[in-house]
Amino acid sequence: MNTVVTDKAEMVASTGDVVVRLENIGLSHDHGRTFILRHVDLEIRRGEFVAVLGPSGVGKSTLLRVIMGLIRPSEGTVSLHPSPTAAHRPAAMVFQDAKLMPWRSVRRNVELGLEGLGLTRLQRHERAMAALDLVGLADMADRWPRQLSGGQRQRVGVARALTVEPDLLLMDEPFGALDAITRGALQDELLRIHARRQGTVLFVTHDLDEALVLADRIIILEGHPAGLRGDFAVGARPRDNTAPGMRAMAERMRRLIAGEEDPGADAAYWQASEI
Amino acid sequence: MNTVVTDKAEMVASTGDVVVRLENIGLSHDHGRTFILRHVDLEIRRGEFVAVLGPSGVGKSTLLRVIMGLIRPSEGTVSLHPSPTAAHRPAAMVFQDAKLMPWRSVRRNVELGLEGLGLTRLQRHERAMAALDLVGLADMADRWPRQLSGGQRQRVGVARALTVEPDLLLMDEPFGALDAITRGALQDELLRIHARRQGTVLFVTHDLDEALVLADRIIILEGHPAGLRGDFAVGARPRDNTAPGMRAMAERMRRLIAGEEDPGADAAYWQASEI
Amino acid sequence: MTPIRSIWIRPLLGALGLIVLFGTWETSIRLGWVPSGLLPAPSSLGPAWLEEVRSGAWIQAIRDSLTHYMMGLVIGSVLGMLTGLLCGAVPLLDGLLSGVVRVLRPIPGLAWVPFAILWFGLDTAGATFVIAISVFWINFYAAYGAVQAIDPDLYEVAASFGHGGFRARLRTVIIPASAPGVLAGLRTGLGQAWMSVVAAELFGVPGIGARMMQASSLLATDLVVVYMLTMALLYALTDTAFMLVRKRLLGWQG
Amino acid sequence: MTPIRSIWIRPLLGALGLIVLFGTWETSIRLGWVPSGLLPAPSSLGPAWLEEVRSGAWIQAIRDSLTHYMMGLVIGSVLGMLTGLLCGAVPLLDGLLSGVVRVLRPIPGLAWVPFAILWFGLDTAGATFVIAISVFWINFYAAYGAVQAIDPDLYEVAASFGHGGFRARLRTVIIPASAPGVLAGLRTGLGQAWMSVVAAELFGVPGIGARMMQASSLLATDLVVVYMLTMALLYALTDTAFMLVRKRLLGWQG
Amino acid sequence: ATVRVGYIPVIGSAPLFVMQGKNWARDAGIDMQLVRFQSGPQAIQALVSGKIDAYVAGVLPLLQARAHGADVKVVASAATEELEVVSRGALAEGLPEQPAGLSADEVRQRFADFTTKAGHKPKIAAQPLGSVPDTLLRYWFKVRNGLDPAQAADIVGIDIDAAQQAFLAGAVDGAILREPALTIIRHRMPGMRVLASGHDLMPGQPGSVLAIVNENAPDRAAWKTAFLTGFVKATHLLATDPEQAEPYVQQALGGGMLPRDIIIEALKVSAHDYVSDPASIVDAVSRLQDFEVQSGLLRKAEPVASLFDLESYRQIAQ
Ligand SMILES: Nc1ncnc2c1ncn2[C@@H]1O[C@H](COP(=O)(O)OP(=O)(O)OP(=O)(O)O)[C@@H](O)[C@H]1O
Ligand SMILES: Nc1ncnc2c1ncn2[C@@H]1O[C@H](COP(=O)(O)OP(=O)(O)OP(=O)(O)O)[C@@H](O)[C@H]1O
Ligand SMILES: O=C([O-])O
Ligand SMILES: [Mg+2]
Ligand SMILES: [Mg+2]
Repeated sequence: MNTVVTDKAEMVASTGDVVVRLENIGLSHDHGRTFILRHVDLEIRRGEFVAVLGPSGVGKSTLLRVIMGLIRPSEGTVSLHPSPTAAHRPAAMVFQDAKLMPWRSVRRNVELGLEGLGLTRLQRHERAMAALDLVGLADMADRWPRQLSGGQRQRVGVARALTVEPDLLLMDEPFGALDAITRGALQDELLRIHARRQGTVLFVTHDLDEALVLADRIIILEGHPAGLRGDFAVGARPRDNTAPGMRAMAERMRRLIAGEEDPGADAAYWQASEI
Repeated sequence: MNTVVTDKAEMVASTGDVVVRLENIGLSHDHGRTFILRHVDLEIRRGEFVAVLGPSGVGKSTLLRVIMGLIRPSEGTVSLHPSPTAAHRPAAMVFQDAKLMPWRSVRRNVELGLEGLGLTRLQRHERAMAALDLVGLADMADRWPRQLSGGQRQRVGVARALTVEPDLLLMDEPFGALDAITRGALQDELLRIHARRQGTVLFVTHDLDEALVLADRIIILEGHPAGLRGDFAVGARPRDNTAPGMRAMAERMRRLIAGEEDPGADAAYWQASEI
Repeated sequence: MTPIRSIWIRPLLGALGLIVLFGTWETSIRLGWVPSGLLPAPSSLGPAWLEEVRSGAWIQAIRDSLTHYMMGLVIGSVLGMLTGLLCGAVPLLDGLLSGVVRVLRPIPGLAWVPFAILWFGLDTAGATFVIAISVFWINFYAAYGAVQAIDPDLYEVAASFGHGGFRARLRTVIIPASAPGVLAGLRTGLGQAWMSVVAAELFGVPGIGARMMQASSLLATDLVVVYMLTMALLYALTDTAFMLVRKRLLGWQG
Repeated sequence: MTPIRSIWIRPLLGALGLIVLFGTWETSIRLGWVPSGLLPAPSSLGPAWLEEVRSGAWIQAIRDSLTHYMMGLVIGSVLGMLTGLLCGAVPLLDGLLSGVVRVLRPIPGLAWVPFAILWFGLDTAGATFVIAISVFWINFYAAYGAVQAIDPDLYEVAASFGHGGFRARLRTVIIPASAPGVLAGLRTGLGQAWMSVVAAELFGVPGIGARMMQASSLLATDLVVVYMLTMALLYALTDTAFMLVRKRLLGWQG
Repeated sequence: ATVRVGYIPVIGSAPLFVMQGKNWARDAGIDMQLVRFQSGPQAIQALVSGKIDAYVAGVLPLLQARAHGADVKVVASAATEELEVVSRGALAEGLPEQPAGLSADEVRQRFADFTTKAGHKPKIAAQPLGSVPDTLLRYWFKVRNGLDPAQAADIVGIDIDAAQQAFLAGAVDGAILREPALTIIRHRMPGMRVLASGHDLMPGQPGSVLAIVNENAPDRAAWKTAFLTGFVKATHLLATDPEQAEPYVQQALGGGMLPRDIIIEALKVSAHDYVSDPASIVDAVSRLQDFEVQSGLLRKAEPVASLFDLESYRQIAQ
């Protein structure tokens, strides 16, 4: 059953160290009667920008929470090897519904991850404000979370994760509630930061185009219980999402997400293999 | 200052009765010191499918809540004239973050709007299940909201609104957390229902493409305080979003949302006027 | 917040804690660390209890106390809950009663004892009155607070689906959303009412409190403790029964 | 839930409610609907109060009661809050104490009076003990419940940002998230402590309760009511002071 | 020396107030701290745990304290024949205004009639079990009138203040009370009638006493004699010159709520009851101890003499 459609023809960052390794992960909420995730094996290497795609309710958020260590898998092992550096967190997460602490102002929400890093109050303040500036909310720093719009809350969640400069950044539909322009600007920022810091990003999205713009590698979750159904390397930048190769790959992904049979790859571009 | 870029060249449903009329609406959270919305005038006619676009935090959700009568505007008047029919609600709303009642099962959340319509328990049950089926969640009818994924909760919110068959349907980024396929299916359903019932829909989205697929008319909110900056009629179906006319219109909208000057319309397709 | 998974560990730990408590207590009396007049040894409680049961006094005291308890509890809880819900939900009523509540609420149930004696006499009615009063305010505030704390978004949802009127809002939002708070108040009242039972019975109404006072005036500390534990037991029974009901009502909290 | 906007309407309504209450009360006594022995007329309260103030007894009673009140309150609240937070946050401790709590919690503060007399004598220490015990449990349960009710998602957020350890979780999640509940408990305790003050003082420890009992032994109902209202006043003062502090701490709730 | 004295709010404790008011205690180098209890039995709870050094209240609770191993000795009597049984309403019906000693038959008849008419037993307020009022009331029923106390009446053991309130408020049909409650009631309730005077209850009825805890402990020597001397002197003043004592008694008992003439009247009524010599009550205490043993309140009768220190009084009386 563990057919994973893979395409490693143009695998980009596969030479780095392994940052995340999942082995035979299974997750159940009811003591093993039904499983959300099952038999998930995954290796992510330093510097990779991986997008996670899959239908609604398949288990994408669950997968991220397992990697972050927030829920213990019912089966299998998770190993994380982020590189330690001063004044940053090894890993950080952007939650699907922001999850701000209602008793902290916007700025102090962003400062959350900076506390305990040995920074002075002023340094924390400056880094938080810089991150808020990045997401366009510097002038809302003193508001309470309840005074923000949905998209604004989501951006605060992004700023909170970016400001700790994590080696491993997990993002759960971080731009889902943003208009195209704000989203485009944040996508650009994210790519810029990733290029500069060479960190590792795992990015859940429901938007195939977004995945194709951002990611070096796209993995697809599908099924009940969900497993890895596809693992694609996306070509080097600059990319043309309208190029026929890209469109064909996108079409294959769409079908995998929909739970249809893989149509097979145009041999010139990729190969599907069983693992 | 109230420059609204309008294009009524191909206005479709402008002959119907007025269902929503906003006159000079202003809204402030701090007793008039700053305004979120100001000088908003808007008329929506029966049968129109209107999309609302605008940058994050501009006031789209606020506008919907004003129309639904959930917050009283600080200035101006709102008048609603939905047509009354038996066993349905005149108006219903899909909230940006679902807002399910945590103490009701998924099915009973959907039944919320059906209560008080004089239906039997069985009828309510059947209509709720039909709506859940529509959004692909029939098998989750007995779960509690906390047991759903983000996208599943959002779909329950959609089912809850659809099942009351409102004359005026207000939707606040209803498909924001859904993958392309689920979203596509729901968009098709929505259009089918709209075509059949000829109700009125006001649909907030941050996705220009989605607006172009669904709406007959697109309005754009922008600025601080936000006002109506654009009001476009979209061509009749079938549409080709890649046609140069459509692309040009989309580009004008994008610029309006970004707060840039309107580049002016290609005279063959539209005209901009001051009102 | 890893909950202790096994359903066995918690009861075992609880028993261990109790054993430590009673063990230290017994030891410190046996070794004379605590003068025996100040505290009865746990081992003396059993015989004292048996004798009390044999004489019939134990059962009689329980029966008497339960009567006041139940009556005071029901009257106070129902009235308190209703008033609290209404004040929470109807700003006009809330405004009108705000002054009266401010004046009456802080007067502790016990302070009503002189009037309880005056108005109802030294019997069940007087005890019921004192108990009902203190239970009333607990339920009033729990219900009031729960209604005030309801997420305003829920009213928006209800209004959007045709439940904007007062009664509809009551049914679809106020009652279910305030249920956890209201039930927490009820539960507090279950405990508080025992306090008032003792208070009311100190003034001669027969029951556990009166019996306890009798024992203490004869320096029978073992009997005092027997009745303290009797109250703990009765409370545990009512509380357990209550929690079963609560679990059914609030299953959605998971 | 339209709040009454004008900042004037509510106080006015409140005053109106009070006027109606006192008016009906005075009228029913004047017209003889209520036998005057059962209830003093509101108009007789002023003179009774003045006389009591002149004799110095009023101030003295307040001073005595406030001493017990403050000491019992502080000791009981601090201990209760800490124990509650710790039990809520540390499953092992929770398990160990669960049995002990089940046994001790239901024993009402008043039932400890015999031991309070035995262990501390009928003076400030005994009164403080009785007050502290009942305040303890209120704060314990409020803190415990507040910690248990914390949205587990918040622990996930904290853990994701490097605050997974116990102390970090305490600082970034447990304390701020439980603050509303803990403060609600403190506030309940503020009221409950007055109840216990009366209880302790009914046994003769000097203070408002003792004075009230003296008055009631002479059927001086006007003085009894004066002291009831005195308690209401003192409570209102402490409560208002508390709410000011609370508002600063919980500004984010808006 | 600091002396903590437990007392109950009745006229029998008045010597303490005089000692304090006249500064006799202070002048003798005694820092006297008065602790008020609402009945004798409450005071012995503090007594057994050493929270008080001296005790002025009914003598009988000391039997309980002694049975629980407390070392306590009665050094002086304060008042005798202080308790009376009073009635109101139906229970008082037809009685003359002036107390006329009722025969045992009359008492039995009265209680039986009440129960038949009202459908329940009369309710009589006393203090808790083991107190002087409770024991004397039962003694009166049983020994004087041949009635089973539990059958004849519903006896409620409550605080002194509460008993007075309950009687005034009509929450009970009768009560066994001491001064100043009796005078207060006489003034406020013309309908109240005496069922049994102090003498009727038991001639030479023992009441409040002064007792010292751990009398022979070394630190007691510093104040015992001086204290006793002051106490006896105060008792004498109360018996001979009530007017002079009134302000101190008013301060302590009335809390300023009682008119001066009520206090003076109460003191005058009690004047002949003030008897200091502890020897005068030994026999009566012995009889009541036997009664308590019979009723099951005490496990066994111990020699009463060992509860008394008659010598100290004898020395200062000389
Ligand atoms: N209670 C409040 N007090 C002050 N400002 C508020 C409050 N609620 C919302 N706002 C502000 O009102 C503005 C409009 O909010 P609204 O939720 O309508 O935005 P939106 O257009 O729906 O945004 P999004 O696309 O991000 O959902 C935002 O800038 C927000 O910060
Ligand atoms: N507490 C729970 N008990 C039972 N099932 C749960 C629970 N929480 C989540 N689930 C189920 O687990 C599955 C995966 O949920 P998850 O949130 O990971 O989905 P997702 O892929 O992130 O979906 P979405 O795109 O809608 O956010 C869903 O079907 C959901 O219903
Ligand atoms: O004086 C007594 O109350 O015994
Ligand atoms: Mg998700
Ligand atoms: Mg919005």
